[in-house]
Amino acid sequence: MKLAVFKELNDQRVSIIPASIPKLLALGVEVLVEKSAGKEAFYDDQEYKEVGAEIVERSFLLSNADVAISIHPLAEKERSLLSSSCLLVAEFQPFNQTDISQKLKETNFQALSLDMIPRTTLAQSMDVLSSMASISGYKAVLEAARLLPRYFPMMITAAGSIRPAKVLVLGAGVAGLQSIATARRLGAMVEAFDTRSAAKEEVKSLGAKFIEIEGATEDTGAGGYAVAQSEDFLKRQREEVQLRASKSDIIITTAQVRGRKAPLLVPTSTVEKMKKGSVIIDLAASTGGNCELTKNNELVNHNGVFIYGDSNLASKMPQDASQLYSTNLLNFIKLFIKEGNLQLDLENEIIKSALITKDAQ
Amino acid sequence: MKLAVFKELNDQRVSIIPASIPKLLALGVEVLVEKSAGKEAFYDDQEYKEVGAEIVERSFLLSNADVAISIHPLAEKERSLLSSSCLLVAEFQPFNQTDISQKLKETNFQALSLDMIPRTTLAQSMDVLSSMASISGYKAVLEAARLLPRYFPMMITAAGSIRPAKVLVLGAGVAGLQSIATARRLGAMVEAFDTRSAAKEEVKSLGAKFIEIEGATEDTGAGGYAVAQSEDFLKRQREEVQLRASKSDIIITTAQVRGRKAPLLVPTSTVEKMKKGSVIIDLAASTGGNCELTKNNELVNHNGVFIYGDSNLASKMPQDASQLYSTNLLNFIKLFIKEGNLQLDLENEIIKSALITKDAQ
Amino acid sequence: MGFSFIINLSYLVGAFSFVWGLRLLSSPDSARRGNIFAGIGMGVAIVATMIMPLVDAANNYAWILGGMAIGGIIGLISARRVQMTSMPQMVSIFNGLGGACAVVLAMAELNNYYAGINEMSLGAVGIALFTLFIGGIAFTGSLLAFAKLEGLVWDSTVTLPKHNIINMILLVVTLTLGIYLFLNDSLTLALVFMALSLVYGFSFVAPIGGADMPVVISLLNSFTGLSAAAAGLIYGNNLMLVGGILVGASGTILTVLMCNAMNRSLFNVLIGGFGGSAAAGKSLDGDQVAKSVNINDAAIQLFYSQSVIIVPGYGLAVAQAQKVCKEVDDLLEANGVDVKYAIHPVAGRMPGHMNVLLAEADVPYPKLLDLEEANAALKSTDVVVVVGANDVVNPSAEDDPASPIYGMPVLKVWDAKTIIVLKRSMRPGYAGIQNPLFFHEKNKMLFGDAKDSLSKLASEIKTL
Amino acid sequence: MGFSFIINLSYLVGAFSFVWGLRLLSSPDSARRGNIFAGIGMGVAIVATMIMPLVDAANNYAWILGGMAIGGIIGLISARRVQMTSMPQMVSIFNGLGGACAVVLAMAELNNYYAGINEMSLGAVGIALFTLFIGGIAFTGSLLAFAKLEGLVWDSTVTLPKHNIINMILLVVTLTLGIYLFLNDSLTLALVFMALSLVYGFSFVAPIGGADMPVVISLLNSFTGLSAAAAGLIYGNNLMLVGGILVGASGTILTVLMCNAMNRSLFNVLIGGFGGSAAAGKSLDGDQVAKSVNINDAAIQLFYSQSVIIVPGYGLAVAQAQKVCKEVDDLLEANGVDVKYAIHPVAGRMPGHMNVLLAEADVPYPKLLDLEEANAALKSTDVVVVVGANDVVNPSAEDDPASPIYGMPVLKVWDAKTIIVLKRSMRPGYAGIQNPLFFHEKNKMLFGDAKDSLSKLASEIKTL
Amino acid sequence: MEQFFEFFNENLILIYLLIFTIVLGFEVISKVPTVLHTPLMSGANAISGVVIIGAILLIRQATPDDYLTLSLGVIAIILGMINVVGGFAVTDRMLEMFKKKK
Amino acid sequence: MEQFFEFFNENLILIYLLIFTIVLGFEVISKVPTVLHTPLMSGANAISGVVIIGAILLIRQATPDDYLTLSLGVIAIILGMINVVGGFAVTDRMLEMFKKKK
Ligand SMILES: NC(=O)c1ccc[n+]([C@@H]2O[C@H](COP(=O)([O-])OP(=O)(O)OC[C@H]3O[C@@H](n4cnc5c(N)ncnc54)[C@H](OP(=O)(O)O)[C@@H]3O)[C@@H](O)[C@H]2O)c1
Ligand SMILES: NC(=O)c1ccc[n+]([C@@H]2O[C@H](COP(=O)([O-])OP(=O)(O)OC[C@H]3O[C@@H](n4cnc5c(N)ncnc54)[C@H](OP(=O)(O)O)[C@@H]3O)[C@@H](O)[C@H]2O)c1
Ligand SMILES: NC(=O)c1ccc[n+]([C@@H]2O[C@H](COP(=O)([O-])OP(=O)(O)OC[C@H]3O[C@@H](n4cnc5c(N)ncnc54)[C@H](O)[C@@H]3O)[C@@H](O)[C@H]2O)c1
Ligand SMILES: NC(=O)c1ccc[n+]([C@@H]2O[C@H](COP(=O)([O-])OP(=O)(O)OC[C@H]3O[C@@H](n4cnc5c(N)ncnc54)[C@H](O)[C@@H]3O)[C@@H](O)[C@H]2O)c1
Repeated sequence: MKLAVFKELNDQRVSIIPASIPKLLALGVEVLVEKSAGKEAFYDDQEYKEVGAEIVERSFLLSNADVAISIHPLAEKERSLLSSSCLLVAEFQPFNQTDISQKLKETNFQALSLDMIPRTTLAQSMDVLSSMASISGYKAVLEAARLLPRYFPMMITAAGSIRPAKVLVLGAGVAGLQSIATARRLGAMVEAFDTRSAAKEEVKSLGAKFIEIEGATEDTGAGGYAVAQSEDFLKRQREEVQLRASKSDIIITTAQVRGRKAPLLVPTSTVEKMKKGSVIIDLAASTGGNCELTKNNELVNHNGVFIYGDSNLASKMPQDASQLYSTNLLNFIKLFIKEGNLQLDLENEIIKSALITKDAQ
Repeated sequence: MKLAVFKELNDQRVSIIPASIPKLLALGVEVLVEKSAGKEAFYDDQEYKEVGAEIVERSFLLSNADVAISIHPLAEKERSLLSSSCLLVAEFQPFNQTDISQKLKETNFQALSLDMIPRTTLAQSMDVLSSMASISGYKAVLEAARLLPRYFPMMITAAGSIRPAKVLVLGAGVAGLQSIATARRLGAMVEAFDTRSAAKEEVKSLGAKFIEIEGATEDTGAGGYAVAQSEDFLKRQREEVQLRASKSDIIITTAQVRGRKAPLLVPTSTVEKMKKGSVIIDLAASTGGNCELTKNNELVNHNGVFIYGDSNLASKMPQDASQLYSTNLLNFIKLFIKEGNLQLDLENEIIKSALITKDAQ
Repeated sequence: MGFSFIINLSYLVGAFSFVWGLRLLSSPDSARRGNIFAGIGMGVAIVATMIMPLVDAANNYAWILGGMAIGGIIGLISARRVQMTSMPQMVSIFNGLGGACAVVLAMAELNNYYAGINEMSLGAVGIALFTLFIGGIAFTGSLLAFAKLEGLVWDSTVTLPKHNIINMILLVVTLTLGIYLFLNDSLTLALVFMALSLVYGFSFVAPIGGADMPVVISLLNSFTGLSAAAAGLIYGNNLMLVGGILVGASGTILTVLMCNAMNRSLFNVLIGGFGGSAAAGKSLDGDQVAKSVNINDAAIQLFYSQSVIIVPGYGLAVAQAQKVCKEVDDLLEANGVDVKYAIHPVAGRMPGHMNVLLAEADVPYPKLLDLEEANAALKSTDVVVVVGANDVVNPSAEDDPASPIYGMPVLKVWDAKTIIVLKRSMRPGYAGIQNPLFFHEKNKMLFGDAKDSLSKLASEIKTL
Repeated sequence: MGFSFIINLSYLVGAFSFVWGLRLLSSPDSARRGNIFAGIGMGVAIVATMIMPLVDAANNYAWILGGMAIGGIIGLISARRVQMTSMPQMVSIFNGLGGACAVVLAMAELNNYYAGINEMSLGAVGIALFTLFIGGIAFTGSLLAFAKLEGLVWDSTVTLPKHNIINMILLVVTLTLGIYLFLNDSLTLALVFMALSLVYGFSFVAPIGGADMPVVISLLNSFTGLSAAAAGLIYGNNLMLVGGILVGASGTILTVLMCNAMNRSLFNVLIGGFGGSAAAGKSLDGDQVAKSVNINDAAIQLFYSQSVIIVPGYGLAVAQAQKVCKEVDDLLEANGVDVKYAIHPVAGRMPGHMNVLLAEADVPYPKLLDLEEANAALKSTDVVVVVGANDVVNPSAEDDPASPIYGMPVLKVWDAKTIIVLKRSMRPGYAGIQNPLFFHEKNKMLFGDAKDSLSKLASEIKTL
Repeated sequence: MEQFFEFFNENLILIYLLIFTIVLGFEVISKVPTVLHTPLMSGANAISGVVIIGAILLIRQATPDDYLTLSLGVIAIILGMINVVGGFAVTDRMLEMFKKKK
Repeated sequence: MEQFFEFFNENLILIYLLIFTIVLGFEVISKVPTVLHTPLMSGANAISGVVIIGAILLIRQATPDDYLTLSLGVIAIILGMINVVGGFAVTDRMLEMFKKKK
């Protein structure tokens, strides 16, 4: 059986790094890796070869893959070149690309969507969303620190005193928490907000301040994910955010609701209340952004306030990001490849969730 | 008397910020500020006006200034437009621009060079080198963290363990020390080296490891500055650095020797021993760089190792940098402007050092 | 003159050795010396008693030496054989025998007096009766305490309804009889009085909860001391008097201290009833019981171990206990204990959560073990301290295919010699599942907020 | 019978109150109660002595009451008037008077004996001579200790060459005379013996350094106790005996403890000589002297103040003492002390150096005062603790135009009520200039590595 | 009452001694760390075995044919000896744990 | 020697008492925090003023015309009283510092 690792076209990461290859080979498969797949993540073709992978051209991959692995799904055109028995593994984002599973089923593909792996304790070692969100959170702070024309930490110096930067984190999921931790490390004062009630304790467990806003809706059946909030609540939240924003130097927003547009938390009016030189990093950019002015993958300067939207910051730290991704994938692959054969156990909770081309659906 | 604040041409900072204007006016001078001088540092003309400064065109400034204040010296061409009684205040860097004082004296200018203010306790509140070096050191780490395709802190996660980044700081002056502090904050393991014996204690006082290399030359008469080292010592140092570099993810070099080319600490051979994706930030770039491959203000990628040389990183954090600069300048100006008049007290240790157009010289 | 000087001096030495021995016993460094010291003093005193000149004494050395040999051997063997965990029981039974000894003595003296063999002043009779009473309580009370600790009796079966009132009545009856006996001679009644005292001792301990037994033993110990002192008065023996009083006083204060350490009052303990439940733990499936450990036992276990592994979890973060945790670590390291941290990859609520915390507390990186390193190291670890972790140390992941986390690699803390889990309750963690670890035989729970527990541990360790 | 019971009981109460009072005195919370307790016991005992039935006694109550009134008033007034800082002197002189009292008593008894008024057994004579000797040493020794502490004498002027040898000879002569007197009666020689004892007391204290005086006073105090006990033997008075012995024992152990706290041995202190220099400080310009403070005084000053400002400097960084510093801060805050940090802009070796350190120790930002805030706050601050800072608290910057840092704004720590400077030596800081602050009257130096000193302070504060 | 006063006055020093012993008993124990509670209890228990001295005296003073007294005495001796020997031995075992490392 | 033995045997309980008092003196002080050293010294000093009892007894037993003894006695009383009253008063002042806040 041939496992095909594709080079990402618009991403510096690679889905499988050389260190994982021997463990894949041990599963009884062959591993084909596209030429310079890992180059931008600082993994040379040479390294892949040394551990037993075969380096091939993309066309060869397409015509020979039994399992096609990538981070971003292959384009429809390329997909058509694959044998239809090929198993596709990628982040298909069926919640945002609502027609994807339909399309895949039409062409008889079986596809495992990495972003559909449940957020349970057991699945955590395969949970690419967590590892990538963690990097995004970390990177978001670094990006903010780079853009901010000011210091993060407090400094009492002979040339005057610098007060510590204030950071406001909206949405304290994995990315938000990592942002909190990183910003605190750099010496900033951090406040955070989230609608999930568990988030309060989590925020405090990192030593940051939690902003209380009464009346959030919660659905414990949502598998840990947040649900959409009432318009009234969102309004009150925006008011509270505006108040805090005017005192903040940095806002990092990560609020997302599965299958919906990201909630609007920072409208233009709020941005205009902020100090010149302030920075907003919007990690929810790809689903519309938490800030009204966010443009995905663009740096916007609105009256001296920088707004940077990027949902894929992890790709800016490709070496570690690929390493984590690769480990997650390896753990996942072990679930359905056994002794060189594909064994999609539909009883398995994780497979069941990730398989977006089940008949039932 | 008219104090003229020029807009910097290749720098985002501004030498005087609005907050300092009232205190200058209190000295009995008029303050003329060039149009949009503070724009890039997030200080609007409007703010200057509100506190009593006059916003004027550059040409007006040139023809009316009694004291011309800038960070980088005015070009020779512009200088010729000034009245020769005008006092020039800027960083003239007479140690690097060895002919500058001669030239100035020829045209009968009096000039105070900010970088010649002695590094004494008393003068520290005017010491722009310190405040700017501090920012550079901080920024260097952020820059490195941005370029590094890896995490700084250690992370034990479900997708594998990430070991902490190793940072090597060469030259533990003000910038080096701030780099150490910032890198440690972000969770890196830091080692540092310097030739001054006092540096050992200083490095340890920040909780980092000091690398011992025997036989450094020191001159206590050098006013705290380091002196050039023997070729033998530099060789041993390079060997030691090479050893450490191969294990480091980041090297930050700040080693400078006054009036000389920066010592070469990281030759190409060392860079080639480093891991792919590693980063070198060279703050000594403007005096030739501590790394052989450094190109000033350029990002060089040598076999997957990034080398970024920038001696003026402070300008990348223009708001705080300008604030500190402005306070330093204000403290300095108070020394020689009293009740609206210029009083260059040549007995004063600080003035004496800064005045690079004394007859004696 | 000279010989009786030597005897007197020996007694003085004995008395001093008791005082000094107790003094040394109250500090961990010198405790062992103190015990030996007091033991030697006792030996000197016994020898002196054997050889001291007595007018008209038949001596009967054979009887004495025979008895001593038998008692000595029994004492030594049982002390050697007893399991470390059964020490309190052993102390209890020894103490009971001491009380019994006093009872026998008093009874013998009274018998001789009633039989007209000896003369006794009224005071001496009163004192003998007191000895009988208090020694009797110490005797049977200690035996019952022993039985309770050995698990030979259930708390409930030895408690009568309205037990406290019955006790009260029994006490009044016994004391009244005692007063009567003080004024009237009667061997039969004296025997009844003895019997009543013995019954009262039994009945006194009956309602007190099993977990409170150490306190009771300490109290009974001070009773034995008092009975020895009273016997000393009968025999006009200074050493018995001083030694007995000393034990009586220190036993009393020790009892109070032990109650304080449990945050209870002595009264509260003696009235009993709810005492039994204090350390009974909460049950899983209605029958399993989690054992809990108190701070000082935990401290001593940590302090005297060779290697400790700390397993931090989300609870450490919630309690913000990272710095106190490091303090405990430092204290242990200062005593030569090897302390490491086992970081489970999913501990906490975000990747690297534990790393962030421990970095904040300045725990050096080399002290952190990842899952594999930790599982290797755990096998040779003396004590594992699980600080607010739960899912990541759940053995179901290993051995319960029905568990939702079956198959997840976890930290095998049960490979270590002992486990101490710090958490506030028996509530589950993130995954919402029960954790059989808490009922593991090697495990003890230290309930309470982690920061609180750790700082108490730290101050306790400092006293060692 | 009943009346003498009451007297005996009063004495018993007195003795018990002494023991219990001393016990209470050894814990800060109860110390004051302990003192009052002992005082009441003393009162009871004095009253009992006044009214106890004495056969054939003339009583002479007028004399007694007169003397008591005079002594009481003098004692009370001087105790009221004395400055807080002169307490040790006062204790010393009181102690000397107690010794003198014993001397007078012994002399009176001996005189009566030699004059044939009283009878005395040989033992009693010996005891009287012992009282004379030891009371005499306590008397003159305490007076000299007082004079030294008051600065009335210089150490050097009261030391003869080879002083220790002279002392030895004096001691031998005095003791020989004492033995002679024990065997032969002679009032004249007894007076000479007394005189020699007085001289010896003086000479004994002479070579001991001024800073060691507290230890010496404690030792002399136990001498007074012994002399009181000896007098008790003469009068067959249990209370004097017990009280005296108690003071003798506790005074001795206290002396040893005080030596330990100074890291010296008692022998070392008594041999003197170099003792004087231990805390004498180093001089500037050859005549100024920096006072040093010991850990416990510093701890008590901090603990019982309302507001404390900590001034960190480069030394804090070098010692890596930031966490211990925070610990001291926490301990003080827990006791209601308001603790702030004054950050001088150039403290340390890089801009923001102190901020980095304090952030590492998790000191919240609002606790940090910058130069201006700090200088405003210092005026109403009880204690400033300067931790390894030097140049930034140098008053020359304010008032010495010749100083190279003249004109630099500094932290005006001298505006606070008291200053404690923690550093290792008198060495200058970065600027290389002397710091007159160290010789400021409000300032005391706490020498040693900052981390070390702070952790000692922390443990000391915990005992309070 | 008179009897009591007499007893008191006559045994004054003994009473001092008893009171001081009680205080000493309190004092010695009052600052003991909780970890030592059990060993201390055990040690004190061993000391309370001092009652064996009474048993020795009882036998020594008994007439050799007073078998009742002798048997009672021997029982007392056995009981007391178990208390003494066992008590000290068991305390020692407990305290072995406290051996300082290295 | 015989004399000594006799004294010892006769005053046995007194000797117990003295030794226990000494131990008690040690024990009570041995765990005192250093901050209390000076007040404790001062308190102990006040107690040592118990010698005044001797002075009272001296005067009470003197014949009213024995002016030498009486004067000596009065001096002793004055000295002792200063020690007692001053001692307790000064200790109390020192200990005022220890008043707990709030
Ligand atoms: N690492 C990640 O990225 C991540 C993200 C999301 C979820 N998770 C999940 O979180 C779990 C992590 O496991 P874990 O063992 O660290 O935590 P856990 O299983 O959630 O258990 C934490 C325990 O800490 C105790 N606790 C809470 N506050 C405490 C306090 N103040 N003092 C003492 N104890 C306290 C709680 O018990 P009491 O209430 O009885 O005190 C709780 O049982 C895993 O299930 C993992 O899948 C991880
Ligand atoms: N902030 C900056 O950017 C910067 C940069 C360069 C220079 N400086 C200069 O550095 C000085 C800073 O003033 P400062 O008051 O912070 O420091 P300082 O004047 O240099 O004094 C530090 C003091 O700390 C003491 N010390 C050193 N190690 C110690 C230890 N382990 N424990 C206790 N004490 C210790 C030293 O005395 P002992 O040796 O007696 O212990 C020393 O006197 C100024 O003169 C400033 O101009 C500042
Ligand atoms: N079991 C595991 O091991 C594991 C691992 C990782 C994450 N998780 C859980 O998965 C869940 C989702 O985490 P994620 O980081 O992917 O979340 P996400 O990216 O879907 O959303 C980010 C955060 O935004 C918040 N949010 C949504 N609407 C908001 C609003 N209007 N205002 C403010 N905040 C809002 C969400 O609550 C969430 O915390 C969390 O509960 C997390 O604990 C579990
Ligand atoms: N008095 C004050 O308040 C004050 C303020 C700021 C700085 N200073 C002092 O000024 C001096 C210069 O500081 P700076 O930051 O401007 O220095 P710099 O920028 O001139 O040099 C940077 C560092 O490089 C080091 N260096 C030189 N050659 C080297 C080599 N071959 N290898 C390794 N390191 C080498 C130097 O020792 C120095 O520490 C320091 O002594 C500093 O303490 C004093």
